[in-house]
Amino acid sequence: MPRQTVYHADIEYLQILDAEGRLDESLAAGTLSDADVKSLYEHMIVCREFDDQAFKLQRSGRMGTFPQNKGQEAATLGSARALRKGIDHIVPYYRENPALFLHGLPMHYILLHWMGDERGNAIPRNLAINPLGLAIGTQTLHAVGIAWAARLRKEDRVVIVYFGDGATSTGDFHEAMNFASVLKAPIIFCCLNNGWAISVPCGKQTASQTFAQKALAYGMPTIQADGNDLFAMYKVTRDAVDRARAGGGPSFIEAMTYRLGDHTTADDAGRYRPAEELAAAVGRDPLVRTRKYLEGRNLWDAQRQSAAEEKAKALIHEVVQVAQNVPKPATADIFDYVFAEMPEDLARQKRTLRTDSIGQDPSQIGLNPPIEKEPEQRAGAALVDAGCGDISSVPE
Amino acid sequence: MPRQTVYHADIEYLQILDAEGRLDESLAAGTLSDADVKSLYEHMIVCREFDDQAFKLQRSGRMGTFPQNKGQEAATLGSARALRKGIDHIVPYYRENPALFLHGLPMHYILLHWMGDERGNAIPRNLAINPLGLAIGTQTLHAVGIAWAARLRKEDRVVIVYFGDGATSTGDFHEAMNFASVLKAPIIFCCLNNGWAISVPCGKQTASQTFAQKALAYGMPTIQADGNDLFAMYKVTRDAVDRARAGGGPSFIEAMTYRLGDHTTADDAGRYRPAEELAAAVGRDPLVRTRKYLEGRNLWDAQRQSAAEEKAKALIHEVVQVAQNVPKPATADIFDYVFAEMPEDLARQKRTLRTDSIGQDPSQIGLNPPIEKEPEQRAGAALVDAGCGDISSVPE
Amino acid sequence: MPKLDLVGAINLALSQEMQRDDRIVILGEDVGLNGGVFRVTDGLQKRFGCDRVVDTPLSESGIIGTSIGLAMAGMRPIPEIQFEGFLGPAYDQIVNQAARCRSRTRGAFTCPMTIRVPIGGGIHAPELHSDSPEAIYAHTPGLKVVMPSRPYDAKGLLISAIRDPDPVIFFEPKRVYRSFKEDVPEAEYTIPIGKAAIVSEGTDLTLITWGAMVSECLQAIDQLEEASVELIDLRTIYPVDVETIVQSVTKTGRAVVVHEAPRTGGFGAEISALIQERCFLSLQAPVQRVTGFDVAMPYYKLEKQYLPDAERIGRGMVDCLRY
Amino acid sequence: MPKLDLVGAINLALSQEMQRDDRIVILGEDVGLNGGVFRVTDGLQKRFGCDRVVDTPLSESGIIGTSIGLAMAGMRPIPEIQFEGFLGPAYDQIVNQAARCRSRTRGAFTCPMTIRVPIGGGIHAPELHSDSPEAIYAHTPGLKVVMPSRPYDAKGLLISAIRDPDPVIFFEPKRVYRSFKEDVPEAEYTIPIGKAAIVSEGTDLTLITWGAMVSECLQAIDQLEEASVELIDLRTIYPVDVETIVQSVTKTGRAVVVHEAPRTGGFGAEISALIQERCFLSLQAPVQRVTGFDVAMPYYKLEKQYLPDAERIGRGMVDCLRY
Ligand SMILES: Cc1ncc(C[n+]2csc(CCOP(=O)(O)OP(=O)(O)O)c2C)c(N)n1
Ligand SMILES: Cc1ncc(C[n+]2csc(CCOP(=O)(O)OP(=O)(O)O)c2C)c(N)n1
Ligand SMILES: [Mg+2]
Ligand SMILES: [Mg+2]
Repeated sequence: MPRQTVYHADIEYLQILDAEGRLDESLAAGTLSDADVKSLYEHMIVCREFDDQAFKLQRSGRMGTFPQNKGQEAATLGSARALRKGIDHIVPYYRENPALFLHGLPMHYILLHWMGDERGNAIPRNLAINPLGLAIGTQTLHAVGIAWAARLRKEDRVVIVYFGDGATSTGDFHEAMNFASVLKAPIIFCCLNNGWAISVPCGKQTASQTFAQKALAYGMPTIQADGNDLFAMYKVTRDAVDRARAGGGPSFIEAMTYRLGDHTTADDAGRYRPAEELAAAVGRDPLVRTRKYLEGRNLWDAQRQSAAEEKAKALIHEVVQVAQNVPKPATADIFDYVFAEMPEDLARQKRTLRTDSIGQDPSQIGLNPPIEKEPEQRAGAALVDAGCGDISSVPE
Repeated sequence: MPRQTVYHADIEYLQILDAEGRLDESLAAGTLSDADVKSLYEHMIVCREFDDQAFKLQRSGRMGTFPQNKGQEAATLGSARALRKGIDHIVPYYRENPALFLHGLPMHYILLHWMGDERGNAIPRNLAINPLGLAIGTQTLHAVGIAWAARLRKEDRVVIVYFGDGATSTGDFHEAMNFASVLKAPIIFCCLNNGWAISVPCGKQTASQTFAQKALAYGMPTIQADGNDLFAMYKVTRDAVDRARAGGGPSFIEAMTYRLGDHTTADDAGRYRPAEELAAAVGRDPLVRTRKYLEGRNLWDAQRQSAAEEKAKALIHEVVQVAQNVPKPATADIFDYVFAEMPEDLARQKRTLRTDSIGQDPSQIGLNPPIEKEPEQRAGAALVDAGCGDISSVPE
Repeated sequence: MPKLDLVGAINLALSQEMQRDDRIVILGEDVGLNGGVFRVTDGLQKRFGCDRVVDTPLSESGIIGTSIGLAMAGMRPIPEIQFEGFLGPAYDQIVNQAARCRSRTRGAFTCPMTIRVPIGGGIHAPELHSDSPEAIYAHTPGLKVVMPSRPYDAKGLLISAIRDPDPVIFFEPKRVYRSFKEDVPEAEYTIPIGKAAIVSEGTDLTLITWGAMVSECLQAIDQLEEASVELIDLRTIYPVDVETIVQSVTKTGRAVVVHEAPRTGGFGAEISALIQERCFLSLQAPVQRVTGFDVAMPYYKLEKQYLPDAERIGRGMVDCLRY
Repeated sequence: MPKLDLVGAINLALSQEMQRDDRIVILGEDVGLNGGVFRVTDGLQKRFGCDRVVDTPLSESGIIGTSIGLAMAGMRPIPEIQFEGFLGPAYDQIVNQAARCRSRTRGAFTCPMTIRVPIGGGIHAPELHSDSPEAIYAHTPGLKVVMPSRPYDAKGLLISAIRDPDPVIFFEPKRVYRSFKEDVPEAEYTIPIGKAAIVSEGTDLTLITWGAMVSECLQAIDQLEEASVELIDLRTIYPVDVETIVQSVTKTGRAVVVHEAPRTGGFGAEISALIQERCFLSLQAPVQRVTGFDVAMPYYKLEKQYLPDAERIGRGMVDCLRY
C-alpha cells in the first residue's frame, strides 16, 4: 500500500441556544424542560451572587485569593445537570462551584477552602464530589482512578473531570487521557476553554485549532460545544454519560466559554487582556442568553428577576455568615490528619508545639515550663451537618 | 452555527519499497540514488554486526545491559540520511546507534556507554549528536530546546528526536510536542513504533489507531511510514526537514518497524511475545528487503554480501578492541565533573575518599594515615581523538 | 518452611494479600504477563486476572495519579515504579497529592496505597537504575518510607504496608533481590512499620543502616576485631525508630550511620541530628556518616568507588572508636 | 542609590544581565506581558522582546526540559516556576536531567541555567503556594541552591547564579518580596555562591537560618536579653558555607538552626550533623532545630501555628542556652 489514507477524523461543534436566546428546536428535543431551564437559571443567579460576594470578602480582607466562575455558569451547570446527583462523581479543579452546588455541596465549604481552611475540603460523605485542587492537571488522573474503580467494581457510575484550557498542556492531562482510553474508564473530560490561563491566551497555549482535537490522540470521542449554552452543554454531556454507561469508555468535551472576571482576585486582567475582547464576551454572557430564552417563552420577567436576585442575596448572605462563624480550626488539626495513627515523634511535636529537642524534653534542663496548648475545637464532622447553602434540587 | 464540522484531518501512510524489494518508481523519484542505497545497505550490515557483537559482549559478562537495534536499521538510517551531518542535530534515546554512526559517532562510544562508562556520552564537539538517554520521554524536551535555540539564533539547523511507541505515553512527550508546535521549533519527532515497550504491546499503550494521529493534538503535520523502507523513511524525513527549514515548524513521523530482538539483553521476549508475530516480522526485515532491491538492480550479489560481512566483522572486531582497551576511568572522575568548579567540601571528599568527618580530618585523632589515591587516568578529551569506528560517509 | 529470596518473599506477600483482600490492584509497567522486570509479580496476573494485575502505559505520574483515584474510591492499589530513577515523573503526585490527601481533607479522603520501588546500586545497572532517593520521601509528611534488608522482614513489612491506611513507599534493595534465601513462613505475620531491628548486639559502637548496606555493615563488623558493635537495621526510614537508636547509643556512646545516597541532605543527617539531640551527654565521639559521595551516582564502572563498602565502613568505625 | 524591595532588586539584576548577555532567555508561565504573578519580570518583555521573555504553555516539566535543551545549545535560560509547589512536575527534569548533565557527559554537555522559584509561607496564599522544599534540591548533586533574604544579596547572588556554568535553583522568599526596601546599587556587583553572611555578631549562641526566617530570627534576638547571639544567614544552601558556621560555633559553643520546612529530613538536619561533626568538642549543648512541624504545610488559617516565629525561636535559644 504505497500511499494511502490510514486515518480520518472530523470534529463537530454544537450550539442549540444562540447568544440571542434563540433555540434550535430540533436539536433541543429531549434535552432540558422548561422547568429545568428555569431552575438552572435561578442557580445561575445564585452562583453569580456567590461570586460577587466572594470577591468582596477577598477585597475586604476576610478571605484569601478567590477564582470567580463568572461567565462559566452555563458550561458548569449544563454539564453537571446531565449527571446523576450522588451517583456520578464530580472532580473539579477550582472554578466550578456551580456544578458542585448543584450536586449538593453546601456553599460555605467553598468559602472555607479559600479562607485557608482545610475543612472546606471535608466533603460530606453522601456526596459524589472531590475537593478542589490547586495543582493544574493533577486531578485528571485522580478522576481516571475513580472511574476505573467504578468499572472494576461494576458500579453504574460515571465520573466527570473539569479542567481549563491551560491544563491541557500538562503532562498529567496527557497521561490521564491515555489511561482513560486504554482502560475504557467511564469518564468525561470536560475542558472549560475560557480563553485564558491567567495571562496566557489559548493561541500561546497550543497551536491546535481546537482543544477538542486533542482527544484524537487517544482515539477518544470528542466534540466542541458552545459553553454558554445550557442546552448544548447538557446534550453533549448526556451523550457522553450514555456512552460511558454503555461501556463505551471516555469522552472529551470542549466547552467554549469565557472568563468574564480576572483570573483570580490576585490578578489584574487589565494588564494583558484587550478591552474589546472582554466587551465582546460580555455579549455572550450565559445569564443574559438564558434569561432572553426564558422571557421569550414567557417563563420569566423583570419581577421574577428581582425576586430571584433578592432570594439569592439573602441566601448568599447567610452562606457568608455561616462560613465566617465557623470557629477557627484547632492547632491540633495540623497534626491529627497527617496519618490515621500518629507516630510517636509527631505526637511529641503536637504535645509540646516544639521541634527543638530540649524544648520537647524540658527535663533535660528542668527549667522551662511546657507551653500551654490553646483550647481546641475539632475539625470535620460537625461542620458537615450544618448543611447550609445546599441549593441543589436535581432529581437523583 | 448549530451543528457543524469544525475540524477535519486525514493521515497518510507511505511505503515506497515493499517487503519484496519492489520499488514504487514514481514515489521514489528524487529520493535515494543507487549509490546511496548501496552505502546505506553496507551500513546496515555493519550495524547488524555491531548488534550481534554487543549482544555477545553482554552475554560473556564484558558489558552490561544492551538494547539491540536489530530490525530498526531502515527506520534510523533512512531518516538520518535526510539530515545534514554536523549541522542537523540528532537527539537519540538508546536504540538508534545506526543514525549516530552515520553522523559520525565513533562506534566504541556506544559500547563504552553500555559498559558503564560516562565517557561514552562525551560526544566529540564537532558532531551534532546528543548522548543516549535512559529516562523515556525526557529527551524530547531537550530536543525542543535545542531546536528553539537554533530558531532564536537564526541558525539553519533542524533537530530530529527519536523515541519509541512507549515514550508517547509520557507527560514529557506531550509537553515537548506542545512546546514545539507553539514555538514553531524546527524539529522532527520520529516515533520508532517497534510494536512493543518491553512487554507492553501497542494496543495496551494507547487506544489510538495510529501513533501518527497523536500529532493532531498539536496541529502538527504528521505521517505514518513503513519504517523498514529506506526510501519512505528518507522521503518523509526529507519533507519534514524542508518544512522546518522553510519556517514551517515541527513535524511528526511514525515509523512502523519492529523490534526483532528482546527488549534488551536483560529481557526475555519469549515470556510475552507470540512466536508467530516475530516470525511474520522477520519476513519484513529491512536488510532482506534492501538486499533484494539491490540484487534486483544488479548492484549486489552473494559475493559482495560476503565481502561486506567480512569487512563489517573486521571493523566491529576493532571497535570492540578499542572499547575494551579504554583504560578504566579514574575515581577522580566522579568528583571532577559534578560542577565546573569543585566546592571545598566535595574536594575534601575527593582528597580523602571519605565522608566521615574524622576520616576526612585525621588530625582529629592523629592516628589514621590518609588513604592512598589510585593512580589517575583522566576522562574525556583523549578518547575523542581516538576516532575509531567512524563509518560515516554522508556528504555534508 | 520455604526458603525464599527477597523476590520470592515479596511475591508471596503480594499473592497472599491479594487473596485476602479483593480491593487490591497491582499496576505498573510490565507487571503482568512479564511478571515485572525483576519477576517480583511473577504469576500474579495468571492467578488473579488482568483486572487485578494491570500492565499500564509508560507513565509514572499516570500510575501514581490513577492509584490515588483508586485509593480515594476505596480500592487498595499497589503501584510498581520500575526503578527508583523513574520515581521522578511521579514525584509530584506522590509528594504533593498522595501524601497530603488525608491532611488536606481533614480525613474525608484518604490514600491507602503501597508504592513498590526497587532501589539502590551495586548490580551493574545502567544510569538511573542505581539511585537511593529515600531521604527525599522521608522529608515528605504524610508518607511512610520502608526498606527491608531481608526476605523475612520484607514479607512482614509489605503486609503491614498494604494494610496501612496511609500511603507507604516500599523500597526494595535490588542488590538483595537474589542475594540470599532464608526461612520465610508461609503463615501470615506482620512486622510493624516504625520498628528497627537490632541485627547484632554490641557495646562499643552503634552502626545504623538500612537496605543493601546491612550486609556490607555485617561484613565490616566481621572484619573489625577491636570492638563490639551493635548493628541497627532501620527497616523503616519514616517514621524512624528513634527510641531503639537512642537506647543503643546511650549504651555505646558512639555511632556511625551508613547509607548509599549522597551525604549532604541524606537521611544520615537526620539520624546524626537526632542522636546528638537525644544522646548528647553520652556521646564519646561525633556521629559519623559513611555514605555515598556528593556526586551523581556514577555509571557502573565506578559504582564500587562510590558505594560505601565494608572497608570504608570499617575505617569509619575505627576512627570513631579511636576518637 | 535606589532603594529597592526584593522584587525590584531581582528585576534589576535580570534586566542588567539580559542587557549584558544576549544568550539569556527568560521563560515561564505569565512572565511576559503580565510580568509574572509577583511582577518580578515586569517590563522585561517590553524591553527585550517576545523572543527573550517568553510566556510558555502551562507545563513545568516543559519549561525545565526545554531550558536544558537551550542550555546545551549554548543559551542561558532563566526559567521561572510560578510557585515552589509547582516544582513537582519539573522535579524529574531538574534532578535526573539538569543536575547530571555535566557529570554524565564528563563535561561534554553542560547545563547553565538559573531556575527562579518563589518559596515559603506566611503570605496567606492557597495550598501549594507556601512550601519550603529546599532540602530536596540540596540533596541533589550537581545543583546549587541559593536563597537570599534581602534585596541587596538577591541582586548580587542572582548575577552570580546567572553567570554560573552549572544549574542553580534560586529560591525567592515570597514573604520578603515586598516586606522592605534597602539600598541596592545600580552598578554591577556579585555575591559569591557558597558564602554565608554574618548578620549580627555574638558570643553565646549561633543562630543559623536562611530566607524569610532571617527576619524572624532578628526579632527573636531583639527580644532575647540574656545572651549575645551570632546570626548566620546561609544565603546558599548548597554548597553550604560550613567554615563560617564552624568558626562561629567553635566560638559560641551553642547552635540553633531555624527553617520553615518540616523538621525530619530538613536541611537543618544537615547543618546539625555538620556542626556536631566539626565542633564536637566545643559544643556545650546539642544543636537545636526550630522548624516547621512534620506535617503537610497547613492552609493559611493555621500557617502561623506551623511556621517558626520569634517566640518559638526565642524559646529554642533560651533552652539551648540554659542546657
Ligand atoms: C501545575 C501548576 N502550575 C501552575 C499553576 C499556577 N496557575 C494557577 S491557575 C493557572 C492557569 C490555569 O489556566 P486554565 O487551566 O485555563 O484554567 P482557568 O484558570 O482559566 O480556569 C496557573 C498557571 C498551578 N496552579 N498549577
Ligand atoms: C521514565 C521511564 N520509565 C520506565 C523506564 C523503563 N523502561 C526502559 S525501556 C522501556 C520501554 C520503552 O518502550 P519504547 O518507548 O517503545 O522504546 P523501545 O524500547 O521499544 O525502543 C521502559 C518501560 C524508563 N527507562 N524510563
Ligand atoms: Mg482557562
Ligand atoms: Mg517500542
